[in-house]
Amino acid sequence: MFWKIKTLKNIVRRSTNNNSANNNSDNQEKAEPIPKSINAVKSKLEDIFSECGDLIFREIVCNSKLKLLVVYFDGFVDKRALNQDVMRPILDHFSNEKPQGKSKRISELIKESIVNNNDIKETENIKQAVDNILSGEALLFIDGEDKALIVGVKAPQGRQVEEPDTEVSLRGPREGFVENLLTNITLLRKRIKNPNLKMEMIELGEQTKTDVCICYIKGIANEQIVQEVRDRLKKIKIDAILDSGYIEQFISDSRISLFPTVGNSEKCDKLAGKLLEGRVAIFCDGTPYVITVPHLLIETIQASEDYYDHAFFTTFLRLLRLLALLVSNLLPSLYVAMVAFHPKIIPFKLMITIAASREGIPFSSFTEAILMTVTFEMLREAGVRMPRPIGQSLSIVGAIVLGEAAVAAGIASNLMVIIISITAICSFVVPPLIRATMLLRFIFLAAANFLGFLGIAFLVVAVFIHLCRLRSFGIPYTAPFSPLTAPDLKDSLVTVPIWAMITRPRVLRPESGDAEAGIKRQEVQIKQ
Amino acid sequence: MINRKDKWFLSTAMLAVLCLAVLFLPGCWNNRDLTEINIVTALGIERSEDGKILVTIQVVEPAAIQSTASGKGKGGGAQPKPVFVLSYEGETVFDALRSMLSQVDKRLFLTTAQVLILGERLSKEGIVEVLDFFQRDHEVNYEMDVLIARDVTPAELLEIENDIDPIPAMYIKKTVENTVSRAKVKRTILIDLIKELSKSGRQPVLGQIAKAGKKVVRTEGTAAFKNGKLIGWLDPYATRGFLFATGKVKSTIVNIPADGGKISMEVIRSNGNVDVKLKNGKPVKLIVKVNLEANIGEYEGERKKVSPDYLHKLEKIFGEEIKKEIGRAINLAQKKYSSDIFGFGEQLHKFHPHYWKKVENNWDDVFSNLPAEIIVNAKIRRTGFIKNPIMKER
Amino acid sequence: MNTVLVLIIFAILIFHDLSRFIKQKDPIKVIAIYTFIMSASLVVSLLLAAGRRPPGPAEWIEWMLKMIGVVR
Amino acid sequence: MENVKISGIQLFLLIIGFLFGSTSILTPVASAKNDAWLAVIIGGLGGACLVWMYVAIAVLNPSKTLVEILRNRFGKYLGNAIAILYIWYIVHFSALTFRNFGEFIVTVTYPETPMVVIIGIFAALLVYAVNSGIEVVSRSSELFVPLLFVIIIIISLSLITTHDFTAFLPLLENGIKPVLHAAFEFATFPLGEIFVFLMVFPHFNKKINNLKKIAAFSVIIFILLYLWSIFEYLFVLGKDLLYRANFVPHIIASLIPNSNLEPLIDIYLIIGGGVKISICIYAAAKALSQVFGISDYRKLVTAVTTFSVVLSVWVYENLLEMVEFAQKVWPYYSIPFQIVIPLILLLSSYRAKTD
Repeated sequence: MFWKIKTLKNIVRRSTNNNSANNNSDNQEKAEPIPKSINAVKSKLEDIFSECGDLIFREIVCNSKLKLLVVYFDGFVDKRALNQDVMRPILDHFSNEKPQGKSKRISELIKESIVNNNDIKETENIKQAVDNILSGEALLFIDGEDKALIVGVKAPQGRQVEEPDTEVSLRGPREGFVENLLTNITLLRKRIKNPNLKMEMIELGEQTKTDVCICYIKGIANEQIVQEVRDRLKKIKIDAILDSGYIEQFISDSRISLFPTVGNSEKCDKLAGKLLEGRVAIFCDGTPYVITVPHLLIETIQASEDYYDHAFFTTFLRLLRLLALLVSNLLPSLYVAMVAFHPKIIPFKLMITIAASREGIPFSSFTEAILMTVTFEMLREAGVRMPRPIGQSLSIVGAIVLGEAAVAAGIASNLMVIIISITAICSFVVPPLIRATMLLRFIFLAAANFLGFLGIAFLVVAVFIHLCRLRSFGIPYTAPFSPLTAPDLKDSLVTVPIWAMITRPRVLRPESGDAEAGIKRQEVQIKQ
Repeated sequence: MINRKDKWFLSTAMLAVLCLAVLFLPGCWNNRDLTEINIVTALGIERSEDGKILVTIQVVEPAAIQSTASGKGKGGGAQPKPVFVLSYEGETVFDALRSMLSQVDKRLFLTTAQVLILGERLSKEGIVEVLDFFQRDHEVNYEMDVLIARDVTPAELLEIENDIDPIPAMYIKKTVENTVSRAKVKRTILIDLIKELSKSGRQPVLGQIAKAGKKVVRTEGTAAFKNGKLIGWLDPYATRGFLFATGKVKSTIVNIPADGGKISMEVIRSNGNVDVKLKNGKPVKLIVKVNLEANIGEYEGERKKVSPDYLHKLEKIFGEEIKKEIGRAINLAQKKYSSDIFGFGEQLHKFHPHYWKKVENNWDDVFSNLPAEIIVNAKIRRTGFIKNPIMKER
Repeated sequence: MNTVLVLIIFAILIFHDLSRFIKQKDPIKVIAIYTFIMSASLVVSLLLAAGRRPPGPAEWIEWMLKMIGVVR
Repeated sequence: MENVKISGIQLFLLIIGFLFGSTSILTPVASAKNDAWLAVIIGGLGGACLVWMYVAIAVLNPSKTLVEILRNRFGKYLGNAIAILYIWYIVHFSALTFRNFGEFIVTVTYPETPMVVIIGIFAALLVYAVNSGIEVVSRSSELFVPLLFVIIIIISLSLITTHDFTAFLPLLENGIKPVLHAAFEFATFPLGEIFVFLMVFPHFNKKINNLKKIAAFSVIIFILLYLWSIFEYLFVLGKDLLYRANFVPHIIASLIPNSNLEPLIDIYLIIGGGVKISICIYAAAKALSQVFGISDYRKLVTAVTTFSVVLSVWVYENLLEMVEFAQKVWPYYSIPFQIVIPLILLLSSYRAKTD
């Protein structure tokens, strides 16, 4: 991943250098006011957007006196809206009547009384005009005036709101975010109807000018965290923000850690929940993945459904997820440690089974485990990358390779196949940690091959020390377990019903300064 | 920024190198695959005539076990044998075990050993010395069963193969384990033996194993020790008496003569303890107290209606019968072997340490000459599905 | 062989730490104390690796306590 | 860096982990045979007095470390000299703990692995922990030490069927002398070693008076748990094996019926040992940096740990020397550090306070 980004960045950077001459001339022009003559405007724009075949200039002559120039990117604007709500009223108005008294300027006239569209603004300089053209508005230049009208007729872009593929839920809303920032914000506003839901817009990326939005609920979110988010975002200097993943890597606390200290989600209800707990969200235009910070370890085993379901099931499921997490990390290495170092621990009957199944296999159990795990990871990666229709045949091949053939050929033992399968199943249970688990599994295997259980134990301790070292935006990553925050244990491994979760997470407010301000989530019901 | 990125790169590279180094670290210490060990299931130790230690091992062949377990009768070819047995003579146990590697292919793995069979000659000369290895080694299972081979060498016993269980050691272990329902052999695991050997005022007792035919063994009766040396045998009934007295009976069948026939009583619960009665600071009596509950398991007597009074009468006879067995055991221990296998001395040691100090050295003589009082309190609780045997309707 | 291993490990440790000290411009006493402790360890471990074990602190202490007469 | 704080529960778990550090491998009171439990009670009372003394010193000198207190009371030069002796003592006993741990692992599961390798890897791990700061150490202990309780309870419950509840009789068979000796041993190892916490107490975040409660609570819990363990050892192993065995807790773990879980259970010994050694290394490095006026103790952690590892290999030639030393010499060697100097500190701080 790291190398990929780097090369991408280099490419972007190189293209920047090529265009730098152009850009510089751009920069000088931007501050300029709009020339009065539309011909001048047109030639200037043609200069800026040279070789941009998708830019449309349309000149309209209503009567001898009034000339208009409409500029927009083809396909970017909703042509029907442009024609019906903007062009037709203007044409109707000016072709039928003579211009009224000169007291009002034409642009004001058009803006205030002719055009049907609500989203209409004025601008006086070329820079703003160019920016708006680029972001998909239609620009209306009027001959003889040094102002241009920006008409918001952006065509709805991208997908419809649909259920996200990555976070499927049985219970609960199915709306997922889309690539469009405004749609996403709307989806969120629909859920939290509160003026305290703040959206701070900033622009990131020198080339891409991506809209990024910091979102939080004032009074619930910790001000310090919000400020920290602002500071960290401001420090980002990069050519392109193509996905929220770019931002994630820039703002995360530890750059070496395998564990995510920044969360992301595609689901509206999940995001709303996080915001209401006091977290800060970062929307990024062009991606359905919304970042949430701070992100703690416990969040990786929380799912949005947990809060919609009975607390007993939730508790059970959370414990199950924890178990799956442990198994997917440790099972192959524990097996290797047992077979290679501590046959003592294996029950006698099982030992005979294992020994029998391993008879005649040329590899050590460690090599066997590595081979099988790598094969499995390749299968998984292939499954993600390749075109969907081939998936069927891949899964068949995979099953044969991983299953019977390897055993029949005497390359892997039966038991190893079972172990790798269990590990694979478990690794899918906790999606946010799939990547960390994938690498850790190999490291654990190496440790097991080196020192058996002791090696594994050392590594487990090391991982936990690492986790204790980690912080996400100043919040200890392993909270609420360490440091122990008793009130927050209600929503950890063991959960209580939603009516008993009286307080918002306390860990998100580490300093006592504003401790009581946003803690209470609901009134305690004393009387029935 | 540059500095941080460099550090990032450096640490990643170091981690990668470290992982690779560990991955390819050849021949790690203590790393032996399961296919590189011989799984020992049983150990036999005997002293040869010239005073050396003869160690016999029984090793399983996992593949053969699997094929006998799953695909019996698959193909007519010669089935591989599930176990092999090997003996080796050495100066000490450890020496013999290590030297044995000149005859077997893989390292011997002892944790899986289920039984340790001690030979008769060895036991007579003392078992304390050979047990040292088993306490010291880190791979020995402290929970394996220890038995004494009677009239047969351990090697002969370990070579027995039959169809009951493909692994003879498991077969032996199971027969010993089911003493919980017959109480005719004492089950001793290694840790208990070690503890008993070091206790003052108690002599160890081990279960005995004998050959009962070409393909079967019999684990019945026990062997009594004195100061770490085999001193004699207890027959199955004396063994049961001993087990009753020490409270180790879980369940057993006791036959009592009644009404011109026999009644088999199924003991379902029993506890017993031993004590020494002191008078004026001197022991005057050994006391054995046993409480037990039983059901009528089988009635082969003259047909009779079973009434509560009759049960009470039976209880008495039943108690007498058990008293007889216990008396037999105590008599053997006192008169014949002069060895305090019941742990009367231990009781003295624990509760009257001052007196114990005085008699510690000649306790065996004191013990042999004390009268014993046996109190059995037997209760018969239930009669099974039916009350009376078949009687002609009148 | 052992000696070489000891030297390699110490070289890595000392190089890692000293480069850090120099980069952070630590006062000379840090380097002095560090060097003192590390060289003491190095000398002892080289002697140990070579198989010539100097009398250890346990012996000194026992000897001292015997001198005072606390331990028999 | 200096304003890191430790909460009450973290301190409690640190103390418990520290105390179980070596006692989960060795049994200091084993020499009293079947009166070991009595030795635990007597030694526990004595040790509790020692701990009370250290806590009282900490309360009288709030937010001062041992080195600062020593310098306050004895003047700059003498104070520093004594502090250096203390550093030696702390490094020495962290080396002993390393050695205990290494000997244990090599004896019970890895007879072919060189002990230095195991100690070295363990040391690297602890350097990582201590370099992350005392806060990370205490937070990790918050995750791991509760496992100690769980494992102790699991072991004792699974052995309930093999108990012989009269094994602690007869009382005082060999007179009171060996019991007192063992009790003294127990008071100085591990209870007296709590003085190391004088370097940690200043980080405690609550009011200084709570320190007393937490220290008392953790020492009482430890003594009760250890008493429980000792009774369990006696009931399961008997006095003879308790006396003869090198690593009693390991044998106990291997006796769990129908399973051989001891390699897994031994792992929990890392927890206690890890807490203990990391506290020692932290204390030594911190004290060293304070004596020489170095701002950041982290710069000296590698050096101190390396020395401690080398010392651990150097200090004994064989296992029996280790056991002998821990039983015979250690208690007397500890007297000046654990009793005499703290007593002087306590009295002089008290006088300074009342004046």
